[in-house]
Amino acid sequence: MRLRVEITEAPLRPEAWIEEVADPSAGAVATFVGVTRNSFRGKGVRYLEYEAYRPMAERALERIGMEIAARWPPVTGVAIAHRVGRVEVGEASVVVAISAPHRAEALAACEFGIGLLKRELPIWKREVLEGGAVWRENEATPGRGGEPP
Amino acid sequence: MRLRVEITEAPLRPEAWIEEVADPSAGAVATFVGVTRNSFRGKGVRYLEYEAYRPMAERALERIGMEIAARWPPVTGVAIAHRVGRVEVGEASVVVAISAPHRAEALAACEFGIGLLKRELPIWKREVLEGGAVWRENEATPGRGGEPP
Amino acid sequence: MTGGTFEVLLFGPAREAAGGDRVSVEVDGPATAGGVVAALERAHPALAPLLPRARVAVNRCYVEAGTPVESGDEIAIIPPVGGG
Amino acid sequence: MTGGTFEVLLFGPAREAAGGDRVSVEVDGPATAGGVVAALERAHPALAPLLPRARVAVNRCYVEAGTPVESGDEIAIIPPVGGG
Repeated sequence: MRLRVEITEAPLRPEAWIEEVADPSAGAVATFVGVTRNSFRGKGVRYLEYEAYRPMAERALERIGMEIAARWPPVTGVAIAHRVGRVEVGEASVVVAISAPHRAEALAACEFGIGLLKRELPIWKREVLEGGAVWRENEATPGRGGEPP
Repeated sequence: MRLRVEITEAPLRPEAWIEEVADPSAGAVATFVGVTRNSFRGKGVRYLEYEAYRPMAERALERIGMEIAARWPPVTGVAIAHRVGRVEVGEASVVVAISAPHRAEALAACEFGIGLLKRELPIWKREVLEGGAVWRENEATPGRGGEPP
Repeated sequence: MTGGTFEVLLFGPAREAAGGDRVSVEVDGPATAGGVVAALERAHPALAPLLPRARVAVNRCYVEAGTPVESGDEIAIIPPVGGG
Repeated sequence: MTGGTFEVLLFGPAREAAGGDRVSVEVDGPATAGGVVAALERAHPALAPLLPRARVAVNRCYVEAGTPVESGDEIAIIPPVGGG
């Protein structure tokens, strides 16, 4: 299985990550792209600032890839990239691309991957609003303190 | 909701369809890309030839978009493209891109869309193998003769 | 609503079996989608093996066997599809 | 395995609350991840409100409170994350 992960300041190009998982035996590529929205619960968002614990985040992305490989052995490729620094409205903050022979495992692995990433990846999001800024955390993790499942 | 569909002879660029569903209130874009594999049950595949009942296929894609809008009202964009004619190994035959405020509805709508497309879209696939060619049909539809659900 | 000559569009394996992308068929009984299929089966034996698993579209929508057809309708035989 | 001085990495809201990306802390009791958190709570009151909901990573892996820590380990406080 191909596995490539990256934490980067550069804008994310989804097509680069789709190409990354290409494989002659893969009939399906499922991709999730997270994009900065212009509002959060009615408040205008100007931009986001992501901060990472970078070496741990890179390792966490690799573990997500290995966990996907263990759960869906047919998967042929996993590519995950997360941006750090300032991300404007409409820009991608995360791309998860999965290739597999058939669509069911590609789609399921993609959904699993983004869910695990949101719980485990040591990255923090500062939402800069029209009047102030807040640390915006992901929805509560079901209490697990340990390793990624 | 943005809706764009296309049946085309031209190579599909997934990024063009991801851009098509961009929306300032969309935080998630889920994409499925179907790609020509190099083998089917152990037999080498040289290339595929897709044939469409084109006006009906365009209408069917629009209906899939409308069905998605009805089931997931938050969805902000649906773009579906299917290629016809000769498609080489590694090239995309279909792209389904869905944008929505949150990931759950984008991923669910994408999975639903590609499933409905495989059952309903009047397109036929000729698989050109190392020694011959066959019409390859999708897995059996649970017996429904009528309209898309 | 009874009888008449209908043109039927053929695609994929049906087009190949018939050796052409459309056929004409004379319907004697009730002019319904099912009546067209029954007439095709008699008049074009090459198509017969495909018809039990095919759907019928009238004016670009899938229809049930009982749906009436009229002169001028766009009728098509839809063998099991393979898109995606 | 008991006591010692540990450096702890801080990120996001913890970094902001402490006014810096690392702090030193003296651990008197058992040298575990939980012992480090308890010592931080006493020595850096600005961090106290964040600690109950934070996880601890040792050498870039999440650990439980009972996990031993040693001099030279890379210890980090991981407030609730916001990636994606």
